[in-house]
Amino acid sequence: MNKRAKIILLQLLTPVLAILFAIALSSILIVAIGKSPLEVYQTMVEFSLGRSDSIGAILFNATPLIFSGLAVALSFKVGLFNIGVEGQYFIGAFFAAFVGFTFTGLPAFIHLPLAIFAAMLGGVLWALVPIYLKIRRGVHEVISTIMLNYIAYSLIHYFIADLFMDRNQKVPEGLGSPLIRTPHFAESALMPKLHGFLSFFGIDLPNYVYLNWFFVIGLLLAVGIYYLLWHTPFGYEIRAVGSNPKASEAAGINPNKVYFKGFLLSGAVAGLIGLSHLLSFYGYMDLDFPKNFGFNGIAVALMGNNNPFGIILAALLFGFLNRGAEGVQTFMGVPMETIVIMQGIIILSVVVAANILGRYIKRLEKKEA
Amino acid sequence: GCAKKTEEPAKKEETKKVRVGLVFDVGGRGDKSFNDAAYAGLERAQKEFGDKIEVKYLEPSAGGENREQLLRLLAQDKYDLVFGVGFMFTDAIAKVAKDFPQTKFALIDGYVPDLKEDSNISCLLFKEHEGSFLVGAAAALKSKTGKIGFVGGMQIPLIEKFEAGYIAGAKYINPKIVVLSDYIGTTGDAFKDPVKGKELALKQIKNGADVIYHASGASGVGVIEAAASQKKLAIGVDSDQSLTAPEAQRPYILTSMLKRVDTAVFDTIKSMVENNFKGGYQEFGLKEDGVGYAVNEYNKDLIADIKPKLEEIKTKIINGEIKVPTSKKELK
Amino acid sequence: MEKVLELKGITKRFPGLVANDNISFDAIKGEVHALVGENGAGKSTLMKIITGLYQPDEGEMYLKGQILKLSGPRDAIKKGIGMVHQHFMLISRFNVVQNIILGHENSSGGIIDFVKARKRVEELCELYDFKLDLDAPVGDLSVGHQQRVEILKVLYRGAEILILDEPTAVLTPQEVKELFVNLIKLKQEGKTILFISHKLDEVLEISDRITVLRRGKVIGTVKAFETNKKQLAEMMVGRPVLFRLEKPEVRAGDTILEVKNLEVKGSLDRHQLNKLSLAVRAGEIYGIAGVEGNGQRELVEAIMGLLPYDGGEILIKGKSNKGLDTKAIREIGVGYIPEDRHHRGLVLPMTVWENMVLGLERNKAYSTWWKLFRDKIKALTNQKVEEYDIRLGSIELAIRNLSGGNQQKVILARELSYEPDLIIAAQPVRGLDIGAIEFVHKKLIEARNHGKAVLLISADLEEVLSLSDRVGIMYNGEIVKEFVPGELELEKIGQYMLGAHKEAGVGQ
Amino acid sequence: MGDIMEMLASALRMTIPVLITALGAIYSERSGVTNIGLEGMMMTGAFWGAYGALHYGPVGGFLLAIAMGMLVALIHAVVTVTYRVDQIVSGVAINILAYGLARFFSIALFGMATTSPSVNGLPKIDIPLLKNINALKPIATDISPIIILGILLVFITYWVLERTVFGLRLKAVGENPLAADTLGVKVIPYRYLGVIISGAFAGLAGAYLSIEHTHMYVEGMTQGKGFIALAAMIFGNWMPFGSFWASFLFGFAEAISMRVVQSKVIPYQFIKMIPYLLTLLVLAGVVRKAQPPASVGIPYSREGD
Ligand SMILES: Nc1ncnc2c1ncn2[C@@H]1O[C@H](COP(=O)(O)OP(=O)(O)OP(=O)(O)O)[C@@H](O)[C@H]1O
Ligand SMILES: Nc1ncnc2c1ncn2[C@@H]1O[C@H](COP(=O)(O)OP(=O)(O)OP(=O)(O)O)[C@@H](O)[C@H]1O
Ligand SMILES: [Mg+2]
Ligand SMILES: [Mg+2]
Repeated sequence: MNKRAKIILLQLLTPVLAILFAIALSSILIVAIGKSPLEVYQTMVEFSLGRSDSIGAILFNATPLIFSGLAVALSFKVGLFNIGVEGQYFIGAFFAAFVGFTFTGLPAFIHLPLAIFAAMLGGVLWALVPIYLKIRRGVHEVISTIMLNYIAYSLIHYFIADLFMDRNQKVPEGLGSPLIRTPHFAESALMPKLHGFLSFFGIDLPNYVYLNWFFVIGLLLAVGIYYLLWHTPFGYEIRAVGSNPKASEAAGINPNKVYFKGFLLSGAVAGLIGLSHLLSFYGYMDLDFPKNFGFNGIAVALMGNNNPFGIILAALLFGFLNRGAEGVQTFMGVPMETIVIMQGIIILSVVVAANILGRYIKRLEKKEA
Repeated sequence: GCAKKTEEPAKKEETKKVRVGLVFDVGGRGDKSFNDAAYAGLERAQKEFGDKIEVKYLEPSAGGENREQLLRLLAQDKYDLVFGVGFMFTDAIAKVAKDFPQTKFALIDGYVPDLKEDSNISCLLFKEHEGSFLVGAAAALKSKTGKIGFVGGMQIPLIEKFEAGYIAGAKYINPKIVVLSDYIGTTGDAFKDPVKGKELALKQIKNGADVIYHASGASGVGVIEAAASQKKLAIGVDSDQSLTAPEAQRPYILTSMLKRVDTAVFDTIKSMVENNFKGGYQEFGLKEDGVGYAVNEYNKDLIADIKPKLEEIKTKIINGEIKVPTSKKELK
Repeated sequence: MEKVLELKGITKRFPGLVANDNISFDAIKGEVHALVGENGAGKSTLMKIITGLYQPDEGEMYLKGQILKLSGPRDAIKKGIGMVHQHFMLISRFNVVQNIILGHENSSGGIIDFVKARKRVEELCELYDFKLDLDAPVGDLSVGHQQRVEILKVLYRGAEILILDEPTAVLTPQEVKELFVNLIKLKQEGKTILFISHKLDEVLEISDRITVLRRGKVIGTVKAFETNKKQLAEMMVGRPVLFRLEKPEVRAGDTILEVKNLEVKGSLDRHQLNKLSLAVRAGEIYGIAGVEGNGQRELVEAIMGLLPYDGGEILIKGKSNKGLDTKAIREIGVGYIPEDRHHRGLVLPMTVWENMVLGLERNKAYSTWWKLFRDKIKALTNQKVEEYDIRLGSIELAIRNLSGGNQQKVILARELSYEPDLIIAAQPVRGLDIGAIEFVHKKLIEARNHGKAVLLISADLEEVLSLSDRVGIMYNGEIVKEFVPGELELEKIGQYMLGAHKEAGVGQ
Repeated sequence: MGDIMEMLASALRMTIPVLITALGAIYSERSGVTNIGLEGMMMTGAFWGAYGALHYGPVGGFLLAIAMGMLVALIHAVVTVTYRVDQIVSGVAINILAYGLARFFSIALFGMATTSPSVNGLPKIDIPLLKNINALKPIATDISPIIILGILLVFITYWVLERTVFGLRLKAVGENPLAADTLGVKVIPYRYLGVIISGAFAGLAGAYLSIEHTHMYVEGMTQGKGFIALAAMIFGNWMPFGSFWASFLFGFAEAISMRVVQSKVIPYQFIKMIPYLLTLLVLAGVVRKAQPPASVGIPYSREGD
């Protein structure tokens, strides 16, 4: 009983210890740039956790990462490595954008869901290629998805800098140049912010915080995926095939079908990654649409141990770090790269600490025997 | 040691200090072109106005999605003048400026519609096509093969403006001239791919080009390297690239198309310090010395023979005798 | 009598259990010392400690009177201790020579002299009369040949103490005989052999002394000529064990499985089948005897829809399985116990209850499309655990944590749970202890008695002969002889198995 | 003919960094460790190569780049081999870390975040005999010694894997670490070596970009080549010659794409897709079963804890 308690305590303490370790290591860096670590960390915490707009920003930052962590985790669960989440969310975002600027006069309750649906469709389409090639032609999904990411970047450029570029921008003769972006979306395609809902509970967020319902959708999706994986026959098949396709096959589960469906599902979720930004923050898709959510999703998924709830925590951690970075940059003059390095260190420390803890618990259990 | 001494008097004047904040574009300080030029302007202001101003600069995260937050943080922190470096800041500045009417914003390269002189946004806009026209003419004058090259970073209207001016300038000198144009890529990374910049330039040289102009940010390093290695001429962009190029390459840099972002930044800060900040649109063309071509101790001999002709064209553009196209469409 | 190896008070703990509990034990130069015990008794663990793979938590070891401390297998090899592991430690992609010399390459300047190495291996092969294709990737070799490679690895390193963990589980009688000849040869050379097996007859035949383990403890060491099977079994299990199989007469009914002229083309990782035919009727066990790697796996996989075949026909209850996937084939009423439970039978990281419904998860009784009836499945699992006497801590455990015998019982419970009319049982008792074997056999016979058709594939001839109503001997992708047990003498069967004879038109 | 040779020369220049990195990845993967941090290791090499070349000449630059590549790889090794952390998450973190460190040191050492001063490359060389054949001039004269080295490394890697004790053990550790362990082959050191060699190769490849190709470090100049190298190695079936052809396919497609003239029919964005599209098409056309090392990606521990 005592040991049980000890183990639970340790499990709770580990992330804290890991972050403490990361902090200690990063302190060297901060001292190297001539700042006081204590002040930097204090600023970081005060800034990130002490202001309502920061909390809002953290949740907003975490939103795309929840989706991308889930997308990556789904593919991992089915035993595939989807590096292509990056390309899939770009294509998905464009599909949503297309719906956003093409249709006008639709009521919001049709337009917005349509845009969301289009995004999933885009993600699915872009996931279709690698999974088809994998099943039919034996092409390793890592190679094909890497290639498809680059192809997606170019394709998106073609769409928003060429085919669908907003040509109605007012630019004075010879001065400046039009922005490379799609037309603005109809209001009806935009996702409402969470402010109204939160004010209900007495929480007032400033209007420049873009936290919107996609965050809630992300949380619900995590719950949904958790349910799917552990409470439905399809989720069961995903896990079975992901752990042992040969045994699943012998038991009558067709691994290719499960790969196919699981990967497309991963693509569908990937399609949603960019929407929180696209349909609330931007309102159009431009050439500078944020990249790398797909790659960061890999880290989020694995730090969250491919568990939907772990993914939420990992995404929040990333969101916190990013917001904190803005604070220490603005108020402490800590340059961007220092913060990037700290992020790398924190990821590594957290996963290493988790491993050390795991071993320690095993040893404890052994003594129990 | 030094810092401490200045602190004392600084405190007394605190209320009067003009606080200047600047958010770089992705990639940040040290790109040897755009962002660095902005930083140079900032530095110059610091030097000239000393403790009259206080500056701070920030960089967005690698994806660039937090530009707006950074601008907002500076505004919240009571900065008087906030710069956004690059047209990607257009929307962000428009949004934040609305929330902070007391704060002045300066947007480099971006255009926010419907501004007036009393607006709190000032758009600093450059006529890159005019400068490019001049270097196009220079290229045509120097070309022996009748073929010249252009290497752009990403094919977007801004870069096409460089291309259009360049081609027009070259055709102005030699209507039969052939201009080989290439672009490097389709993402922001195209501006930091010197490897491809070099390969494209080498290809153009192989196909006969003997002067190559680049508008590709850090990728241009490769273009200049290619030209120098083949003993052909390169034309730099934004800042005077002869100054930062290695010794061995300098003889091969014909000139650089200057885009005086530094001047623009400096002037804007100056207007703040002198309390005559003007909203709306500030033009930086040949007339305003906002664009131009570089003459320095390394290329002065190289360029000496064509300089009169260039000056002549420059005057004509300023007078409006020559109308420079701003896009490839106009070119045709 | 020189004590080569002596263990004193060895204890090894794993999370949640004590695998070796204060074990003391010794081995004498030039003896074959057998270790027997039920699954999970701790035999392999003890041997892994002796070879330095595991560190004991307590206790001491002595080699020729000197204290023996091993930091890893490297030390053990240096001290002349070598082991053939229960699960072969081979690198499938490497050829025989590469596998043998690995870690002991005898190079000059880091460059391997493969010519020289090959020569040494050839010499060894000659010495022990091993025939092997030295250039073949070992993954392509039959299990028997793979074992030869394992033994060669040990001999190549000049081991004085050889440990063989269940070496006979996968061998034909001939191969077992050959192995024993070699063991005796080694023994006469003065080497010490530690031998683990579940087959008590073999143990009695080959060993000088026998140590019995139960639940991690030594129960006793006896001289082979002073004991018998019954006594050993009792020591192992802790209760009397019956050896006779009760097999009442049953009249075979309709043909359930009919394989006609089945053809599968051979390839690198696939053995070919040549117009193979056989039929299994309701109420009979049809056993397939034969050396592994003669197409048994291909036959089974073709029946189960896991391998497309190139010619012929497979009829299950009169229905062709051509074009059907495994699921559809199972739905006709086929249960399948795969030969390799870890690869084909179970999803090791999943829980026991999840494995209990593998492939049945879409069954109306266990789920609707949007919900898995977890409680129902768990209840069923608990019921099966009781019925099949599956020993485990909890059905929530990952099945990887169960012993091999208990894992096999889960498969059996699952495959019999939906009352299939045809049961394909491939190597159903491989690696199981006598208790578990007894149980599995009982279940198969029970099914037969209830009118099910059973196709039994086993490398263990004794098993095939004692269970089957009819036997087909498989060689090189064909059934070369069909007979009723008792009809043919062992010697003859062995010859068929090795391809010495062929009888035309069997199985039609 | 001359044009084709010119294009081949260009293709070769584009091939080399991918090839060298892919070869390095072979060592890591065949020892059982997936290395998705190659991009970051290349970036590290590009940066320190430039720094070293600036102060100690090109050879010094390469040596420093290799050393720093190894150092970053060492982190990956410690995290994945000793602490048995998921190899992919470590790789992703390494890429983030390497990006930050390169910027950090760039500011500290060059005073600029994204570019270095220009540096001198190694002397260019001609290939004897071949240089006399006129048609081969573009690919046989005036080329970087690293190109030759890269090609040689293909043979060397093959030889190391097939003929040496080191190679045999390295592969064994990646195929079946437990088996190797039972034979006294120390799994951990070999995996460390595999990872560290991959870091050395990636460092070399990165330094080739900065020291040889453009004579300058530019942030982000690796342009995802680390990922392409990973793909090339997989496509090359974890074999040196296979990786060579895969890398060359990619370099060749790049060279083609740079020579396709933009037109109304083919928008420029599609030209930029050519290398990736072509690789994908070739892949789809070549049906081959991938044969990854059996234990790649799986951390090893003797007692399974
Ligand atoms: N690495 C390990 N981690 C945890 N438990 C283990 C490990 N290895 C073995 N065990 C457990 O230790 C016990 C003894 O296992 P061992 O393999 O020694 O049995 P065995 O006598 O060889 O059985 P078998 O007859 O099935 O081969 C078993 O309960 C097993 O589950
Ligand atoms: N890493 C591990 N963690 C937990 N249990 C383990 C581990 N490794 C082995 N075991 C347990 O040890 C048992 C004995 O291992 P061993 O490799 O001898 O297989 P086995 O049970 O004899 O299976 P088989 O019947 O297939 O030979 C396994 O069945 C398993 O229950
Ligand atoms: Mg065992
Ligand atoms: Mg066993």
